[in-house]
Amino acid sequence: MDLELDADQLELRDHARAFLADACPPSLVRGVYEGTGTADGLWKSMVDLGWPALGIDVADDGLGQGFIAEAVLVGELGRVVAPTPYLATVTQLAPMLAEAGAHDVLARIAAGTCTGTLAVHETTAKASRHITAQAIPIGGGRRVLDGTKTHVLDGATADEVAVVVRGGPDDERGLGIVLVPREAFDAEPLIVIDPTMPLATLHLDGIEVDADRVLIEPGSPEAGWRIGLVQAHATVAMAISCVATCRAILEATVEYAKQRHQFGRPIGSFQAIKHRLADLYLAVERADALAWYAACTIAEQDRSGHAPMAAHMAKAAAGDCQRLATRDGLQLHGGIGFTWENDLHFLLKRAVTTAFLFGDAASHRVQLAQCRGLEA
Amino acid sequence: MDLELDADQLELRDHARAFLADACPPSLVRGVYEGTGTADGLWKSMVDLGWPALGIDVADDGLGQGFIAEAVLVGELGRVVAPTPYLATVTQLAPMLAEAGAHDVLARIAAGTCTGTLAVHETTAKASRHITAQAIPIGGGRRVLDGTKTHVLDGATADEVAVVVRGGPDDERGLGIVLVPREAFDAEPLIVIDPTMPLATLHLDGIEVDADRVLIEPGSPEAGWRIGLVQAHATVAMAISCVATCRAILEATVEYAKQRHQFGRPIGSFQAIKHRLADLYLAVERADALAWYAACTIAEQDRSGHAPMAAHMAKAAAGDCQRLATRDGLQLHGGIGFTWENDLHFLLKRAVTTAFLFGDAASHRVQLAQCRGLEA
Amino acid sequence: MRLQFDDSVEAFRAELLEWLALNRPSAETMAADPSVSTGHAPEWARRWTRTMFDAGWLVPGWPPELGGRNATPTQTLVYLEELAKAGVPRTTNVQGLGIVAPSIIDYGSEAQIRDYAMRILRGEATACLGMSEPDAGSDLAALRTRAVRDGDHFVVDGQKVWTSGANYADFCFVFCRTDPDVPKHKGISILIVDMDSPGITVRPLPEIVHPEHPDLNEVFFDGVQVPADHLVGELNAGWAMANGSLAHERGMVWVSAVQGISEAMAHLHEEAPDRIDALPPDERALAIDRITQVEIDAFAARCLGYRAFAKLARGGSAPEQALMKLFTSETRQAVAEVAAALQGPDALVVGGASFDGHQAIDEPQGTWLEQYFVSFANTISAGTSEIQRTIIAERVLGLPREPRPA
Amino acid sequence: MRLQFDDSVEAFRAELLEWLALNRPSAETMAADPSVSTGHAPEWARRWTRTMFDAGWLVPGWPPELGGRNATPTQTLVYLEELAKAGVPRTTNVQGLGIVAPSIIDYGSEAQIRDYAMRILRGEATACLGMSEPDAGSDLAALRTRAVRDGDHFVVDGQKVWTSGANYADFCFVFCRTDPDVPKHKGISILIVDMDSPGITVRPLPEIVHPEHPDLNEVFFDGVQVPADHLVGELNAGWAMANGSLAHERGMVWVSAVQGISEAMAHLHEEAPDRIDALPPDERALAIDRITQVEIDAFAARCLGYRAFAKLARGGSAPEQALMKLFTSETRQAVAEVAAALQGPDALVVGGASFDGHQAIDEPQGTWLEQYFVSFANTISAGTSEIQRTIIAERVLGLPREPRPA
Repeated sequence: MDLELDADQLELRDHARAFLADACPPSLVRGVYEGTGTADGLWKSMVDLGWPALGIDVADDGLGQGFIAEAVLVGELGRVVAPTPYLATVTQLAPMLAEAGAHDVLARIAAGTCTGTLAVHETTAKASRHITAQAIPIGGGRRVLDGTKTHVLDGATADEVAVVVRGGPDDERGLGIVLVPREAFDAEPLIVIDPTMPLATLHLDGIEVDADRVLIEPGSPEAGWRIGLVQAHATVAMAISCVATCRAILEATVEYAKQRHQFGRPIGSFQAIKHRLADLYLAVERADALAWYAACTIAEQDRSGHAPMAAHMAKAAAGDCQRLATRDGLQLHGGIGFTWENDLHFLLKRAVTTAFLFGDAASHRVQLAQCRGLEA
Repeated sequence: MDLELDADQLELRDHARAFLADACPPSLVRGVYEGTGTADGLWKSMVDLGWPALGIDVADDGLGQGFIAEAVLVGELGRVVAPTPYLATVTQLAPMLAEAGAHDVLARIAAGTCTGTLAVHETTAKASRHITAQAIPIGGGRRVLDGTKTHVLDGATADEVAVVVRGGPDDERGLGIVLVPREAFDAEPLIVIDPTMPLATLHLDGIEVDADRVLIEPGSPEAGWRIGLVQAHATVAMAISCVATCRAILEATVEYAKQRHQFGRPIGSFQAIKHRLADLYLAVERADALAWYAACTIAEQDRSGHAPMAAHMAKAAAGDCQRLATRDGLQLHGGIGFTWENDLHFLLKRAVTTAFLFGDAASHRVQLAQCRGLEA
Repeated sequence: MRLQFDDSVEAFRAELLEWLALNRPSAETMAADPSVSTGHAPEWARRWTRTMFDAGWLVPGWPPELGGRNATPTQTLVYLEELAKAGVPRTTNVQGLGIVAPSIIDYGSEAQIRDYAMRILRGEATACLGMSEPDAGSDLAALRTRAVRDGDHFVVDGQKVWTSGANYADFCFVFCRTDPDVPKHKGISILIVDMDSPGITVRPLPEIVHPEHPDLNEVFFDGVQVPADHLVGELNAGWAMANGSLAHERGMVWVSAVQGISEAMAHLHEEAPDRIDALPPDERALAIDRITQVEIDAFAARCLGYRAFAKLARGGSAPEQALMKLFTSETRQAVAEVAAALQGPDALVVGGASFDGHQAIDEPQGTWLEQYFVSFANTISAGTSEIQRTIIAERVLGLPREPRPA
Repeated sequence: MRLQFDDSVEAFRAELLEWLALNRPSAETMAADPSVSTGHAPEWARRWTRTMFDAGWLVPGWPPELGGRNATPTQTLVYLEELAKAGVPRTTNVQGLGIVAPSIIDYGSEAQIRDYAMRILRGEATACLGMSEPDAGSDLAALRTRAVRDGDHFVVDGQKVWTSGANYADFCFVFCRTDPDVPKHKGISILIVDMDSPGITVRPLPEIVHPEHPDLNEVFFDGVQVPADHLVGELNAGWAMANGSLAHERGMVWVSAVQGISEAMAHLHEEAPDRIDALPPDERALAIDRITQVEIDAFAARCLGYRAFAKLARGGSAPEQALMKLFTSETRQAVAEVAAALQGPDALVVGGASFDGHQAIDEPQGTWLEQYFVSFANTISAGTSEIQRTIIAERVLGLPREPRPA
């Protein structure tokens, strides 16, 4: 087991970091926050660099570099709070398309001409992980949708949305996936704490989809299991993003603690501050190691059942790490970090957002325990 | 609301502390630990001082000073890890006798001629708070017992044991209390981490008790509620004892941190140590304030339903405080605290014991939530 | 040790509640014209302060001529609790009424009391507190703003930061260095500076959430002329007065802090059943347990407050206040964090929250997640939680101070 | 980045497992004659060391003449994991094999290697490590034990404490002050001292649990004569060697630490279903969640270890080891704490636990609660957790050192 990046991956990381330092400075993020700018140019540059194609199979017109390369970019984008459709398109929609063998849309993603997302969560569900949205057969392989999805990342702007549905009202286990184009439904953008991660509620009632847009037939063999693998993939990417943002908070806080003087010395020389930051470092390392372990299970297309468990551990640890990073990052910055003018809050809000999407720490611990056969 | 001791109570505390400094030095505790001495003389002196009588009503030959005075002594005994039957006799059996109006035995306790305890916990129960031991009617008001109780404090030595039972196998709600004399049953002493808090398993099968030893008739009006009040009383006393021991750990650790030099300065001058000890102080104060609030609800015989909730909060906070006190007390003492020769471990083991008996922190939080109507 | 107050305290409470019912501003009145900064007193707030002053309910512990009725400490405690429970702010200018006015009354001249303290008490003026500076946040002794005597004036140059309410306040209680040649804490004085004096520039600092309603400010002093008789107390005695002022601030701050926690817990308990019901079964017990943990903290805060109060009433000292400051601010933070976690991804949606004004420093605004961010104001300002821990370790536990750097 | 090892490593693993199956001491053999101190090697342990040495399995990374087979670091990692999984100790004299022998081989003379290091490697002798002193626990530079040159001998006077295994060891690797006139860390040297030398008194220090099996000792040196050629390396160069020795100790200690955690977790998972079943319904989810938290820690420890190993293999440094030491020792502690809590009052009952010998420092003995207490040995010794945090803050994060006291 080798959990370090190899030379190519390290080069990709350094290249991405250098590119983003220029292409995604805090001023760009601020522009998106304050409504005075957009990140359209950033996405165009990323497309020009071939980033959306990076992890997609060569057979689907991608570069075939696999998930680790993709995750390296996810981490770098998370570090700088980049406002791009990368996360939803590449780590949520694309793996679903790959699982379903949807070559055409994948090729459009690789070419940078299509963005997308995955719609899972429902507010109306009694239990947040329970799916009630339905795709009811209406003959000829066509289906009509019924339900509402919410907290869908890029849901109001993505070109294509893969929707997790049931095959009908009585079909308790029959999960499936339909692909819905942007123009087909009403999307209600939500006003969120982090506008670089735009969320929307999608109203799907009455939308009809053709047979070729049923990516995974509800109730088909292993449908639930296959959807679970894609969710694990998306979850791990979210964990990688979250931990990278937390590491940026750690680094910003360490830097601040070295510069800021109080009582005649840098506050970073006070032992209590040191130990807090050492604990935060430990939390970041713990979450990072678990996230990259989980990334390996995705990259190696592990189907032994370990990938979902690894994803649960990764996202749980990312959530733990975010809690500490947000708290200590803000507290140790003192008043400065509390101001809108300082860039810290972009990191804090992004960290919270990625920690809460696709399941928080407690939720993933419960799911991990269930995988282990421990249920109350 | 006044949560400070009044002048009389402070005087009692100071007097008890001075007495115990002489009468219960660490060497006495060590003797009990190593099997080279007993604390019989200590108990005799306490009886001579009238301590068992202190909180018992004047009508029952007691001194009528109430529960706060009793709790003051419980705290002082906890501070010095005193090996005495006080806790079980005065805070477990006596309130049950008082609730049941059992004047004769109460008067014997007040006179110091009787010790006792309360038997609640059962290992065999599916759920640890569920009672399965039975007292089955056999005519003439007599009953025959069936069941086993364990972790009974002083269970192998107490003269009288109040046993929580059901009225029969089908009697789901019918809790009651029977009083069993020491000579009636087999007691199996357990080898425990803290020999100053001896526990035993009591085998009760086939023991017959007369009608006058049925203290609370199973299924009688409010039997469960009345037993709950007595359990709250015992639980609060256990919390007071636990917090007092934790405060002694805090004090010992602060003292050590002032004396012990490393890297050319007292370790207590290092900021990280200071903050750890400040957090421990806060945990002790939090638990102490809740314990004394709960003690007030017992002392004022609050029957509004608040006493059990206050007891849950007190014991939960005591458990939280013990966790920190044990961990930081041992860690900050370094190797010294790790040795048998140092007295610290008496405090640590007592703290754990009182934190675990009568419900740990998680258990009391669950019970508190249930009182609040929150149930999963 | 007992749970109930005696009859005289209950009679006092009854009188207050009766008066409040008749005289308090309605929730609608307050919401129609919210206070947008702790230096801002809308018309209703000014009237309400004056009404309380006239009836002796503004500072009950003071004599009638200062807006009080010589209430006992216990009565004052009950007063603060009932006001907080009623949801009516005692003032929107917390630092003016809580620190500046008492300090002027303690240390100021008769003219200062008449022209500044009494105007605060009658709702005619608001004040802000100029302590923190860019390089002296938690470390007052490092302050650099200078006041140089020039005839019958001081000339003030320098910069303050984190000055709550400076964007609306009528005057500022400015801590200045008046003797640069003595050890750091010895050469500090306090001046009352009118905020419309030439040379003052106020730059609001939008905050991490609700940037449209800034309360914190940078205040720049550029050759500001301050009449010499605006010096409060003795020259170079500012350090001692600062400790006095802070004691004013901290004495019973816990009452509103504890009440704020209770209210937040009440909101959380309202929301909890539906939220818990929406969770998968095994997550419910975890969510309930997190709520229960902060519920215990919330109740402990109240018990600790009562105990600290009992000690204070018997002549106790500041360290108890450090514990209350630390515990209440961290508990308030924990309540917001637990509540936000209970909402899951809904916590990220902030559009729906309305802004109902800076009514009290312990009432963070907005969604739970926004409240969580805002709650750091209380763990950072007026001595960070880290400083409170050091105070507890050194002054309560008696641990040795750090050796001075070489 | 990948999850599997390559084929050559797997072939190495297969060879080891085959050899182990044929040659390892049985569980019964070990239990019949347990090691009662880390300085104590029972007959089976001595034979086992010799067997491993002869087969090149004692220190696989070393050349065959030193008991190895020039294994790669990755192979050594696999070796340590498989040995731990098999439940057979590599040695009962952990500090002898892990620190003393490698240090002598690195810095000692040919005679020292022959007479001391090789005897450890062949199972003929055990050694202890004399570093800590009463006033120099975590602070080696403060040590006071003096060695004064007198002709062809050093005369050693002083006291060591926390010396694991000194009650059984054949010799001690003693850190002494040989030049009192230079700054504290400059005048330290290392001597090999035979434990049967006149003037040595060993006083065992019974521990917080299992006082009947002491492993820690006080060692008193009273005019002990040590031949001058027992000086290891250069005079006054002990500080640098100490850092070398500690690196030996810490290099792959995480492997057995992580394996110890895994084994503890496996025990916990065995017990868990019955224990959970016995809880009231709402407490079950809480108990499960505590178990899950430490399970994540346990797995994270393994991932962190592999990552630290990858960095070490590429020339990484000590701070990664500080992180592993801190995290594994605290995780082991947490596992014991969670497991004890799961037992409830049953955790207080300690009578049933048997003592099966000090087989490895990461295998605390006894009940869960006893294991919890014992686990502090690992958060205190070889640099407390507090010191590890400071090392991480200063060496990894680059935070400034504390100013020197005036």
